[in-house]
Amino acid sequence: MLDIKLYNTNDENAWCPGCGNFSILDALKCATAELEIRPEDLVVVSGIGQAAKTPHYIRANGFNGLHGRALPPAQGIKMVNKNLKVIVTSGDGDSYGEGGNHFIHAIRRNMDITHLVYDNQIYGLTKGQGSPTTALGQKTTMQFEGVIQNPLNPLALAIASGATFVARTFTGDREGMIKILKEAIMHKGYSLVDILQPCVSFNKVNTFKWYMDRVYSLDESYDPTNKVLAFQKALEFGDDGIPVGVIYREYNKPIFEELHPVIRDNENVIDRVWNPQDAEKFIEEFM
Amino acid sequence: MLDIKLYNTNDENAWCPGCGNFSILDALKCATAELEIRPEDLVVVSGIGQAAKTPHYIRANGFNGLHGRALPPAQGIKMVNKNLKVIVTSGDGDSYGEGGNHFIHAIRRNMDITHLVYDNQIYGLTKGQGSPTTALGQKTTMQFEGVIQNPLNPLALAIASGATFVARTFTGDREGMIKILKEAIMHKGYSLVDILQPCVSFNKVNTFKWYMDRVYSLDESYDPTNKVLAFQKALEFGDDGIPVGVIYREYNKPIFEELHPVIRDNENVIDRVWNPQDAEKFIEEFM
Amino acid sequence: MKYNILIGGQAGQGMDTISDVLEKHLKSRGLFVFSNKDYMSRVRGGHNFIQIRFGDEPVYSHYPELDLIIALDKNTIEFHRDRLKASGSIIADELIAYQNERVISLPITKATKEIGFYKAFGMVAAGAALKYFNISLEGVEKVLPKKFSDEIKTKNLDAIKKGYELLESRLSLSEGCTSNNILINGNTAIALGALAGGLSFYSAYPMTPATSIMTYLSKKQVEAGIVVEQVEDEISAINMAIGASYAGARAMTGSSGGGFSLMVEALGLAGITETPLVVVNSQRPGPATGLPTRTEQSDLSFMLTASHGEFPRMVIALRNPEDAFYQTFRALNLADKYQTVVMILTDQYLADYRMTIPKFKLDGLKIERYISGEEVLEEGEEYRRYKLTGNGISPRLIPGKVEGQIVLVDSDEHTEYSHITESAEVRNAMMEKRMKKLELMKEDIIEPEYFGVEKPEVVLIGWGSTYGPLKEAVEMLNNEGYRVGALSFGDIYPLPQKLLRKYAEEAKVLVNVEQNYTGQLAKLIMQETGIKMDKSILKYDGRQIDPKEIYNRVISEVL
Amino acid sequence: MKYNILIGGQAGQGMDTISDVLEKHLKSRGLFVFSNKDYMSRVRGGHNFIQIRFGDEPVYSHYPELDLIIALDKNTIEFHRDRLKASGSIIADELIAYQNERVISLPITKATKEIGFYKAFGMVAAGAALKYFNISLEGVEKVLPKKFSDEIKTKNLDAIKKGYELLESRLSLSEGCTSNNILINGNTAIALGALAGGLSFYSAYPMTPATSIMTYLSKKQVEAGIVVEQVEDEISAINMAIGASYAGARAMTGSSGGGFSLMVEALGLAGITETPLVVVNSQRPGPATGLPTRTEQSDLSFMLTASHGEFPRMVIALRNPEDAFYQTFRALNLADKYQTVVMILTDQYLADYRMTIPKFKLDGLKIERYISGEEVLEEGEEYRRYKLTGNGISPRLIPGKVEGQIVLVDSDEHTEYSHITESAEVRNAMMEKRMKKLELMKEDIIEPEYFGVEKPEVVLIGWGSTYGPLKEAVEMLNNEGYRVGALSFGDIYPLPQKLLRKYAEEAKVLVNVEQNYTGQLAKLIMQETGIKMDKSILKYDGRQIDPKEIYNRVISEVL
Ligand SMILES: Cc1ncc(C[n+]2csc(CCOP(=O)(O)OP(=O)(O)O)c2C)c(N)n1
Ligand SMILES: Cc1ncc(C[n+]2csc(CCOP(=O)(O)OP(=O)(O)O)c2C)c(N)n1
Ligand code: SF4
Ligand code: SF4
Ligand SMILES: [Mg+2]
Ligand SMILES: [Mg+2]
Repeated sequence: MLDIKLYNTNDENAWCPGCGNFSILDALKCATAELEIRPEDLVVVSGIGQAAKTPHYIRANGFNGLHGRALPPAQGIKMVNKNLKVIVTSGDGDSYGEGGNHFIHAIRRNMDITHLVYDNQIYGLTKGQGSPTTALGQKTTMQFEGVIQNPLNPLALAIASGATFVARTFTGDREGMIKILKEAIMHKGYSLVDILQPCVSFNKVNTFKWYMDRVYSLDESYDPTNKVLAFQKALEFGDDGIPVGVIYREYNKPIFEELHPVIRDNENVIDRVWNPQDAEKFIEEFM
Repeated sequence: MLDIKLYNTNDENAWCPGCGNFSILDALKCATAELEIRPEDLVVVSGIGQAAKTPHYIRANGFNGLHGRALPPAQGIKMVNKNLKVIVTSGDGDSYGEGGNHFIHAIRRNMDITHLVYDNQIYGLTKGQGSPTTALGQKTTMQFEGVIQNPLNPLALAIASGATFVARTFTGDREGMIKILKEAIMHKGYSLVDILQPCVSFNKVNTFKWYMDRVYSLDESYDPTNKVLAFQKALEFGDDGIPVGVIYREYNKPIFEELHPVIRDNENVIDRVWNPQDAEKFIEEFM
Repeated sequence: MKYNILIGGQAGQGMDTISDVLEKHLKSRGLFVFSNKDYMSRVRGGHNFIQIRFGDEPVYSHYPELDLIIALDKNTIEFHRDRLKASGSIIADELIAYQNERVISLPITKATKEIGFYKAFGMVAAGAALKYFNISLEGVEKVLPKKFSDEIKTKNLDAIKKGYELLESRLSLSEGCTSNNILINGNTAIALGALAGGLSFYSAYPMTPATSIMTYLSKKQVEAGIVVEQVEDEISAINMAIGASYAGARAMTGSSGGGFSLMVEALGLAGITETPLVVVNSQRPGPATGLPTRTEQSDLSFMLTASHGEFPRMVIALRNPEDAFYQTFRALNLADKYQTVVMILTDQYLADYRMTIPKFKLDGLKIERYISGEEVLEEGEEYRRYKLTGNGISPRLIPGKVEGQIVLVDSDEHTEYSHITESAEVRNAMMEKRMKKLELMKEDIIEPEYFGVEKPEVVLIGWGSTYGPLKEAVEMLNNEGYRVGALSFGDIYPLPQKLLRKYAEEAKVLVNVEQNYTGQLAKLIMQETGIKMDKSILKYDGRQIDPKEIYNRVISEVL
Repeated sequence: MKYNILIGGQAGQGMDTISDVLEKHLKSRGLFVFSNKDYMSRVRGGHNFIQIRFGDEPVYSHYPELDLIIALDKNTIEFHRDRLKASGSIIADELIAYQNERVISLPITKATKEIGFYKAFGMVAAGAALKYFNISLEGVEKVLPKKFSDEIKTKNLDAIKKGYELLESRLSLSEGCTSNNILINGNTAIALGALAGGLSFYSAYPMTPATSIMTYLSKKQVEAGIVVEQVEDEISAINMAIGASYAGARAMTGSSGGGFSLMVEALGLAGITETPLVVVNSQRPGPATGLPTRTEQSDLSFMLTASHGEFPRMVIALRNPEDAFYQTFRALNLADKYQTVVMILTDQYLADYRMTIPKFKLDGLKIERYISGEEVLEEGEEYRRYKLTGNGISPRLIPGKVEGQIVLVDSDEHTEYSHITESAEVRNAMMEKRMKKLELMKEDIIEPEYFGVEKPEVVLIGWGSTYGPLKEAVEMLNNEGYRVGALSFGDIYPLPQKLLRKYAEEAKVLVNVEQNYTGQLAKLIMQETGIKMDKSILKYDGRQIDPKEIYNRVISEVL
């Protein structure tokens, strides 16, 4: 295990006191320390939002890009350097709203990256508008008569899109969170962890207590490898309980890096040795 | 039943001879004729692609917009004039590739629109590149070593996103297609019909025969109202058979138009009578 | 007389409420008020402040010199005490215990304890501030936030009164007699202009500093009977608005630079389908995420040519909340008139500052839709959406509204009937049809506003939100006898040229004053007229230029 | 001597193969070849044509006057016969049975029946065309498509020979002796330039006419050992490329106007994160979908300022396939040198036309990455991605490559360490750091190419793909004694001004020749230099201007 202090930065944290994000940050550092991923071998990629500030608060390579656009650069990075561990830290708005298209297509690519969504069911940074996961009927700083768009179910969506590791965890469960983050990072292929994260400033419905009262951990008896059952489990969300744990898991599905002829059979393209003269053979064909 | 000739245009058709799109166009006209939807009460909305040329070939109001962007204007139209029947005619690239984000979010809104995807599992208009539904391993005019992104399953995705009418049909089954189109159009809420449509020019794998050999119709014994079973059914696609028919159907889920306080309780906003002076009361609040 | 207060503290300390109460009360006392916020991009902590200027004469801008600081924390004193005038003071709680002769240390926390309501802290401070300026408390109960319960109101009122007793008045101002004023910020004025103008559809995605336009409209959607939709992304926002407009709604969308960037493909869609659309870009410093809560005028060049290909557009910059209202109203009419995109440029400064202005006059205003019915069709004629007419504008029908007729629009180049064409002749005809509108628009263009001496030697040239600072700066310069004037552009494209050419000829020195690095209006002026600026006053640190800074820079860099 | 052939028919009739065989054979006979396509946006049917010009002297452009038409259908004759020279002919199958003295009616279908291979139709026609110009068949077997099986090759060869016997030669040309030439189109030349330049990552979404860059790269990805990814949309394309570049790859993306429009937000991301990126925009007529398979130069103004906010960029227009290769190579170096966006502008005409040019010389070329290692760090120093240096360029490390060091980049305004800041001072420093690069770039800028008489009275000013047509037009005008020259811009932004100023002073009349409506280069020139064009030759019908049209318009509109 590496020293967790390795990941400390001296950037002042701008999150609100009491925000669930602090627990995630802590768990993430624990997970990478336990997995002995050195800061220089890790890249934390994000879009814009509160969650997306994470690259500033963990000492690692970091790419803090555009709102909704965390996954494309994350994949670009991995495609050219498969040695780097790539973790995306993003919000529900970032990943499922603005970035929804990249979400389903990143799953199709099934690259070995870990996608963490700090799901506070609200737009935090922009002050409390409804997000794609805000509950039907919830009043927000924008939806004065309540949200009328049905909430998106990220886990069901991920399973339907073909993801091979789909989990949910909760900031109130430190150990569970660390365990799942580690599993997700170790999983070969794309992994989604949707993290229930109370926003103390703007989501007065889905509070710490609200989650605490509803979450239950999936135990041994649950078989996460059955896709149809997993889909059914993923649909559970609400007063009757919210399952946390690995909802779906598929082993041995080939990943992009194994299927791509160049990535599979070569060193990283960033290390390719190349001279202009190496293009001669291509030009010859036009003689 | 209206005279089908009402929908004829004299625009020259630019599709390839033998293209499956002709059958869809024919079925669509039959469906609207049988449902007695007058051209002026219908709006056909599309993006860009072969499928997306449909508004030019059916005489109705039409909005031929941008690639990938059929659903947003379709919803905008419906939001301001719920009297119009809105049908989106789009391709697999248009709807699931460039337009993927609008797809999942349109489902969340559950407006009363019908979304037809002419799914030839290829980019037709741009000459044969892999689309989101092209099979793994298939060689295309762009993927010379075969596609390595897992194909997206539009039906599973739609079910996971909360769609209330999810169907598949095949251009080789004229009657079945007309029937499903009619049901989809009549369905209250968002309906997706993924139409297997052979592209004779660029998809040499998923040919008419290939589909013909695999499709089977869902019969009475299939219960489309069970979401989990529907999800399982939606996963079926390939050599073991491709189900056609209504895969999933949910009744009585409130639609956007019923939930939106203004759309629900008022005449269409385009018919609102309004004078600048009506804003006086809002201005007063700043005195 | 004008006075200037600063309220500073951390995000989450309730400065908004203090400021709100003070501003409204000052206004109700017949004074002119101007307030602006300086916020960090975070929800709690950090350092934020609000400045309130007020007086018995109109106030157009914020100003650096302060008469009073209300310090909710120590940082506020540290950061801002240098800006105090010689006569100025700092009000702070005794617990902050800051040793400085300017500080009036007050038992504010103690007072809240006496009232038994610790949240009343800000109201005690507000009361003290009012006393400091010798403003009567009469009617102050009416300006407490409406959402407060009666009980809370009473406690807050107590707090204000307690604060009022904590010190002696140091300054004094004859109370004013303006009465028909409203107190409003730029974004709300845009929203009201849109409401008055018959807006019936607004789709957008939240983005600072544009969000509050949507927030206000959303709040009023039921009462106004309009549809306001928060969408999945900005691409959807603009395409949905175009769909709604096609179907007959008055549609608008808005965002800040980043979201606007995502909309540019669809600007061309509105252009080629000839669909009326108003797009608001509320600028903040870029590039990319930049400084999300700060101000800049750096998207002008971009907006002039945003989107591939060529189509007619109008670009209107807003100068102040009054402009915001009337120009938004006008933009909706113009979009309908020319069946194309009208872009409104504002920025964080104008979006958020509040000022007292004369109540909007609705009487002269008229909504003009330019929508046709069957009367434009001959017997048996099939409707052509893109009929070639003399002036480039085709009669517009609304789908479903004329029996037997259909309305087809197309993003490809098209025939009069809107079918896809590849004909070179039709292409030329359609390009010319569309681009002709640019010429027509010139008739609608409004010249910039000039202020300053009659025969100026130096003309400052600005646009949009620098209006207020320029106005005060020119006044200051004129008062000292400098022969300076300023042209403040509202309509920007097509560029109005009459006054520009006049002053370019008359004045010796032209100076563009812009909140950007590259001098974007100057570039446009050069491109369109060949008139070159002699000097530039540019600022791009995310803070709005103030009259004093303009004054200083004109004196040191220009004169 | 130069000749001009047109092959016309419907999409799907195999014109590409006929043209390919003819072009390659003409080239192998030592001749110069130039061919361009005129395609409709459809897969089958409609009317398409290809023009092939060839001769024993260099050919730079297509040309309207024809020596021979190979008509695969009747429409071809109808549409194009007026363009035949007095001496010209039409080759058509006897079954088309078109009554016209120019038509050489040949039993082509009959010949294919004799060979027993109906697909050989085109090859019979090709053979006939070669005979028409008295070109020897020697070596023709080598230019048959490689994908053909031996059996098919034999049949096609038979067909060519059969065609060769169907008529007598009418024209003749001394065969050439150029030998070190390649036959290549603009997009392939871009792809090759990128490959030579060490491109290791390309992400894009298909869009005509940019698609073929990706297609070529994709075909070669395994052999070249690079990653080429077709993505879900253009937003992903550019963001993925930026990610790859950040991680150390040489990354590029490309699209046409509509796709480029979707990329503009991320241009600013590359700008503020200072990530090297090359973006190709292969223009087609807009706005919106416009004319998808045709040509235009209407995105220049847009690209100069695309994206909100301000950051340094370079814009390079490609003039011909040679330029396409060398400039793409150079663009990759420049992007790395300045750690920002370099944009390459091309268009459908240049993307698709093929011409013979000298084989690309790789020897002088050098890949320059400007990537640093730990040597730039003092002992114990923590790496600062945005270290403030004298010239604005900070040493660039690659993540994972230097033990103990991390590389953080940020789309917000940031400190040297790349953390988010709201400091006005840091903001100013960072803006100035980035914008300084614009000044540095000026040293790298290449002046436009001038051709024509030495002391011209009229100077035509163009950019990009009008190079060839301008070159031939100027030659024609000079041959007739007109004192005309032309400046053809490749580097556009920052705008090279030396030659421009020189000729603006010397010449009486400046005329911009552009494929757009608004005269976009002229606007830029005016903005940057105050030099105003006296006349404009503009064209926006989607068809590339040809030398004859320029010649005619110069004579009728300018001289
Ligand atoms: C293109 C663009 N659109 C909008 C924004 C404004 N914006 C920044 S963060 C955010 C939403 C954040 O919500 P979420 O992703 O859930 O993150 P949270 O703050 O809740 O952690 C929005 C809308 C932006 N920066 N860029
Ligand atoms: C923004 C943008 N990107 C790309 C294109 C090019 N384009 C047009 S149609 C198309 C794909 C069409 O595929 P699909 O939607 O499956 O329709 P099909 O032609 O197969 O019916 C593409 C990539 C475009 N017009 N606009
Ligand atoms: S606004 Fe919400 S999500 Fe953001 S930091 Fe504060 S508590 Fe956390
Ligand atoms: S390319 Fe394919 S989808 Fe398009 S018209 Fe031809 S056959 Fe149909
Ligand atoms: Mg959130
Ligand atoms: Mg398709």
